[in-house]
Amino acid sequence: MAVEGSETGGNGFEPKILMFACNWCSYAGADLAGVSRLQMPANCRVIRVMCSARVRPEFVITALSKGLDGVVVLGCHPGDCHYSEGNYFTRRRGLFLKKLLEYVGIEPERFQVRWVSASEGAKFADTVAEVTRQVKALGPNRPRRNAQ
Amino acid sequence: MPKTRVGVFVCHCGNNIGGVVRVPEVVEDARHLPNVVCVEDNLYTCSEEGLSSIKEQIAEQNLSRVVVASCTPRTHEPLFKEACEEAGLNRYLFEFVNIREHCSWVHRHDPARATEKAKELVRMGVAKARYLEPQEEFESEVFPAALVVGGGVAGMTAALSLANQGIQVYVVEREEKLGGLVRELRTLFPTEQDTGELLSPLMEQVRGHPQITVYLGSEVENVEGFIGDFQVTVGSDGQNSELQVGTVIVATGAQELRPSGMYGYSTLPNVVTQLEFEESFKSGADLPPNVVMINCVGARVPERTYCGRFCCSTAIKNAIWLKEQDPDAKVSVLHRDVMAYGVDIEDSYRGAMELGVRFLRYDIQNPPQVLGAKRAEAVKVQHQLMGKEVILPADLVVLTTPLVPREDSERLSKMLKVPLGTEGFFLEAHLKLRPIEFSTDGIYVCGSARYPSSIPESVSQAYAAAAKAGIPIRDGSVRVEAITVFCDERTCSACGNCVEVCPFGAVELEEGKFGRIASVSVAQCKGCGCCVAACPSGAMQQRGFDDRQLLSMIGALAEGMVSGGGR
Amino acid sequence: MQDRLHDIVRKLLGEGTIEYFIGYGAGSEPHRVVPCFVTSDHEVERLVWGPLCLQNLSKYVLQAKDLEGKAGVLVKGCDTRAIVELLKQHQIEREEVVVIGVACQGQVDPRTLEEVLGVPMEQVQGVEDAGDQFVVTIGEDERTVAKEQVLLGKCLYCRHPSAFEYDFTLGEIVPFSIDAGESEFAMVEELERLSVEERRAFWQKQFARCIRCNACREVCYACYCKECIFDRKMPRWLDKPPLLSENEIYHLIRAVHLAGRCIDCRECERVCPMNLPLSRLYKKVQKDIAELFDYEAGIELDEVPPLVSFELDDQDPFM
Amino acid sequence: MSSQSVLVIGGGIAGIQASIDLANMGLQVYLVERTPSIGGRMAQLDKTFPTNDCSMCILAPKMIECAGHDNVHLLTYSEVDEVRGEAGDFKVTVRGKPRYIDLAKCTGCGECTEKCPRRVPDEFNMGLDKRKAIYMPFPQAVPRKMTIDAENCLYFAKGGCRVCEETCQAGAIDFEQQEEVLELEVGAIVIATGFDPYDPAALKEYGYGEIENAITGLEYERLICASGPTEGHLRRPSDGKVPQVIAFIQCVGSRDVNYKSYCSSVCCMHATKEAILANEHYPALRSFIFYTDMRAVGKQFQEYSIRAKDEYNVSYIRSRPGRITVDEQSSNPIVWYDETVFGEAGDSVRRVASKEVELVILCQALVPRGVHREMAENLGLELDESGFLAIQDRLACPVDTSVPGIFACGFCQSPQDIPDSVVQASAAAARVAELLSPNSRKPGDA
Repeated sequence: MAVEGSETGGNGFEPKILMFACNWCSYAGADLAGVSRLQMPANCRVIRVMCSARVRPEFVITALSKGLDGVVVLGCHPGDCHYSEGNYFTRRRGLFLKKLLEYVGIEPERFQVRWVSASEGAKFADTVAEVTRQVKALGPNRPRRNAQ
Repeated sequence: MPKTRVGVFVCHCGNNIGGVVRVPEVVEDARHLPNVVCVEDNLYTCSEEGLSSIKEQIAEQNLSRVVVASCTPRTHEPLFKEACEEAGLNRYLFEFVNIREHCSWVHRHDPARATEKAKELVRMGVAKARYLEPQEEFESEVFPAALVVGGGVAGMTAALSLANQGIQVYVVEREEKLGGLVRELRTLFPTEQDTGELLSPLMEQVRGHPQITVYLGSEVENVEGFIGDFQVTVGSDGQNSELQVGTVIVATGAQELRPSGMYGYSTLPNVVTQLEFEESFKSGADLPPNVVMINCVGARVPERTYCGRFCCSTAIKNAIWLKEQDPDAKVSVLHRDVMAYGVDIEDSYRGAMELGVRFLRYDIQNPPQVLGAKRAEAVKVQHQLMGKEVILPADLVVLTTPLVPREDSERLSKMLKVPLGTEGFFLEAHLKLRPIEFSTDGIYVCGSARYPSSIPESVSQAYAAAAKAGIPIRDGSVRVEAITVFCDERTCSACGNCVEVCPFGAVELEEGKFGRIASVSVAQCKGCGCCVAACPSGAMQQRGFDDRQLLSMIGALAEGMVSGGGR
Repeated sequence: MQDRLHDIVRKLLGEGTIEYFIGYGAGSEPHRVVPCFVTSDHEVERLVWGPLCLQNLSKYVLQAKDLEGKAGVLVKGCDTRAIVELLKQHQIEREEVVVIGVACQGQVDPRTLEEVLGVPMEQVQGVEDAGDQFVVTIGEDERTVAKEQVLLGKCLYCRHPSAFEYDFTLGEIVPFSIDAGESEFAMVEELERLSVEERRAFWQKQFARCIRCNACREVCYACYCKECIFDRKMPRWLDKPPLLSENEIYHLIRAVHLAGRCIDCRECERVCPMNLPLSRLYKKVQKDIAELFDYEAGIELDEVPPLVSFELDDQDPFM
Repeated sequence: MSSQSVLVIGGGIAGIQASIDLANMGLQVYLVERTPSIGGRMAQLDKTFPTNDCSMCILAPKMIECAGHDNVHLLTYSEVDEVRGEAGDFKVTVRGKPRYIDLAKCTGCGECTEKCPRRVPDEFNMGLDKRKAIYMPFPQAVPRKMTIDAENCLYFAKGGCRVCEETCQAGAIDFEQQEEVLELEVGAIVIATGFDPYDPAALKEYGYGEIENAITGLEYERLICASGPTEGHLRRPSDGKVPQVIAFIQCVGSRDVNYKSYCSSVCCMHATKEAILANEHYPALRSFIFYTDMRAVGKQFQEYSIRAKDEYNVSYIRSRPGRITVDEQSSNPIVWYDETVFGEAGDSVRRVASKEVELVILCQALVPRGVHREMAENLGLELDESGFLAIQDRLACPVDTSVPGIFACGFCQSPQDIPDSVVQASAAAARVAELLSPNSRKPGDA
């Protein structure tokens, strides 16, 4: 079961995490998590796209540089893509972008790619909880927010 | 440009949303968003009275955008888009915000932060809605004719079914006669009918049907275009004819594997394949007393891993035929599994045993050996169950081989731009739920061209292909949801990234007003948006998911994070 | 070498095979070499060749596209990788351009030359190539300096592609072999060994210094878009003021656009007025593209770029 | 010209596919489904072979497309009563059982289910857990509406309760709802009633019902499914422990003249898939499949079972187990079977062997739906001796039944897997299109 809610103890920092979900698999998985009432932290905001391949690396860079604490791109499991090849490109772009962002000092947990199918409600909930926990441990993306 | 007027409708969904999210606060917060002119909340927005309140507000407030914050677009978006359209607002000026499955239902124990999240989701929805544009769904004409490539049992059945639906059909058959592989059989399984009983009526009806035009001794030379408008060049001994069709069915079948170099085939005269047995022995040649059949020849082996599916039933059919001609004949079938699936084949398998056909299981590690210098005299095999070697006298050895793809499938697959699978058969859109369609719309496949199929299976697939191929023609036009991509001619630098990534071959580089640019075939485009993400200059954009809309959502979320957030 | 260049160019112009030749010409000061465009016979004299011909002239071919006739261009081994990429990205047709390859034996990095000699470049009258040394004339006297001390960074790892079929060649094009003593990615590995915080501090300091003059974009062969996304008003990817967040977005997005395209010509770093260590960013791009997808830009003409293709068995840490 | 509408009986994947194709042809489709939601057996599967697609991922879009299609009229929780007339002009009466829910008002929110006190075995989860008297069969049900199960509802049993009525804010509960009878005129009928699992208890030697850790294939499917009663944790019935060694027994009731003489065609691949899923969830788990003939005959099937052997710790034992006993204190099932052992001298001896495992899955025969026989009589359709709908000419018209104008697709007419059922569903659509198309000749022609 996904660990629940926000521990308001500690520094009370609540990360704000952006999630891209593809219409056919991961958005449906998110819906199933809802239908199954799997409780999860309220730190993630989902943007629906038709395919995870629509997510430009530029969106991820803009989001992180504008101070959001984490970005997750969700897609179908390779081979399940509704458009047959979309997530293969998501995979390659993710592989490259993850290394680039780490290189310029963005902690790896702040950008993640995960495959969630339409029936993996629990996996969606666990992903939200896990990413929230990891990003919370890193603390705010504050240096980027204030250092001008 | 009249100022954009956005209407926001926040749903309680009973207390599914209202029980956790403080809807009034969300409504208040939405009131201050740019361009929002009216905000309402209702108990059930998807109920009759919810929908009618949306229509009223569209009329009264002259709304140019509608945002509904409630459950999931996957089930309710069509419902709300319908309502907008009925109120005269273009259905694409609508944005859906999920605050139930993605918010209230999963943050039940934290109403404060669930409300905060709902507000932000609405802000993001409104931010995107402001940049939505009206779209018209693209309709392309479908030419009322179909092409069937291949005149075997599958091709003829599909052609007849389409013709009986009143559709003009062109059948292109490479041989000089219709009938395909089945024409080489004498008797059929499981009914033991004579082949003519199946083929003759089919051939007569195909030749006689007013809606069917048959091209014998002909090949498809070239195919251009896409669903609704394929231009097909058919070559028959030297001169070409041009056809225009709306849909295409591939029914080119397959061919029997000639297992040269295995078990003495092609060196020993009395080692034949099942098809050769059918031709030579069933037309009255005198029958040998000892017949040994070897199954899985060239199948389920490392170089050809698939199972030929109905070669076991062919072996059973011929073994039964032999025993019926001469009950004292010694017929043995060496197998690695008897694939007698279903009712009929299992019955025949039991029937063959009752007639005295011996079934011996061998193992791939030590396969049977055909003994004999100039002629096959016996077959030595390690009997897997009894664990000892058995020598079976053999006047005739019949090798049961699988069907293999036709050599020229590659050529047809290139022409139609449809893929071949790993084994070389045509690759369908989805193995489970779209087994006889290609992912490219308007092209279908049936029979052994897709995978070795028995006659009843090929005929079922042929009817199925006829159903699918008939639908766009009966409909007369193909509607494409307006989430396709388009290229801004002025800013495209023709780098070709989009052409490379498009899974559907919907983008090509062509000469445009501003020099070379990418051009999109809207009928082919499925709206995945992969090319938009690969386009450095942002010339390629997707209707309903363009960069302005998605970036403004990120901006709305990152608001206040950094001074000068991207508006 | 220079005279053979003049003969070839004069012949090509004379025959009308080319209407326009892009080469290197003497600059306003003796130590400066600048791109030089020759259209008629008498201008051929201005063309020069020597160890100060740093620029990658390939991008100028794009301007020649709207001429009727062909354009000739002088390219070093490393520059040809840009020509290969421009062909691969459909920006030029092979028959539109006549390519003259020159046997380059390493180019001088003016900044390191100044440090090594302790003399400002203004006083350098000329630099000659002398095998494994450079002969530098300053005022009256001449001083020699070991090549590996003053070479451009990229020349230390010169292994130009042989895949390219030049139309003409000046001298025998052979990789200029020098042992740099460390891997070409050493400067990247050095940063990779740092902690995330240290790397963030390093790059934030660099990005904060950027004044967004776009010089690196203007010089880069791969930035040929008719309208760059950063110049567009709607959607506005960047705000005008050179805030840290905007600068970071600018450089990271350019790095993503250069994935699978950057040919390590390091012109961006050379022209940057603020001396941002851009090659340390783009070397990382090349290292990841090579390690992840076993691909190097500008080598094989018909090899599909990595981010617009895929393999079914690509590594998948995202399960 | 015959009526341009069609009756489809059975809302499983075959019925759904036939309805979508017929509706896309412009015909009006009445899809009658006995249970409260369409989806059929496929909805109960976790994954499907050989692609290991998640079953609901590929089924839900089809269900939504079918239910949302303008030409499809969904008649769930209903049964066909009477059929008269002939090809082109059938008169059909359909009896709609009362749900006691106003479909227009109910939003499927589920508040009532939480409050309902009555808990009964959940058929969707093969009885492995409980559901309420007011329920939705499964989360992704279409239509997403509640149903009151009158047999188990306390109000109908002894009056009182009506808790759901109080909690429902949409006022969707209506205890006065009556049975509705619908008269339909259709040009053709497509039957797609699917299959029921055969009760393995008939084979006493396998002890189904007595041995707790002997379960059926479909029960296993619900246990391993993420939306099942144990959320995908393979907990065995006796002690909830996750087994590390499991055994599948094939042809339980199939290929057996005492029970079902035919081969059910799908169980070999079904067992292989379930063994792969077990190992996917628990990498240390080993599985044994006791088979007679490993019938992996479809596309990618051979590669799938090879992968099962090489990568998922599955081993195939060619033998038909004689008996299953149970070790009392560990409640581990013990499978008794005969095996051939080869001595060094090449001789071999047959002996009885046993294998103690922690869970046994009986891959039972699959038979046409129980209600199928009565419906066949009702429609005047012949059955073959195995109980399937008889097909006159298997070769030329593989989906035409003995009655012109009535077609049959899927498991109701012969054992087959999902792709073959989907093909036959589209084939039935084509045959209907031929029959009802204006210039078509009399149905007697091929």
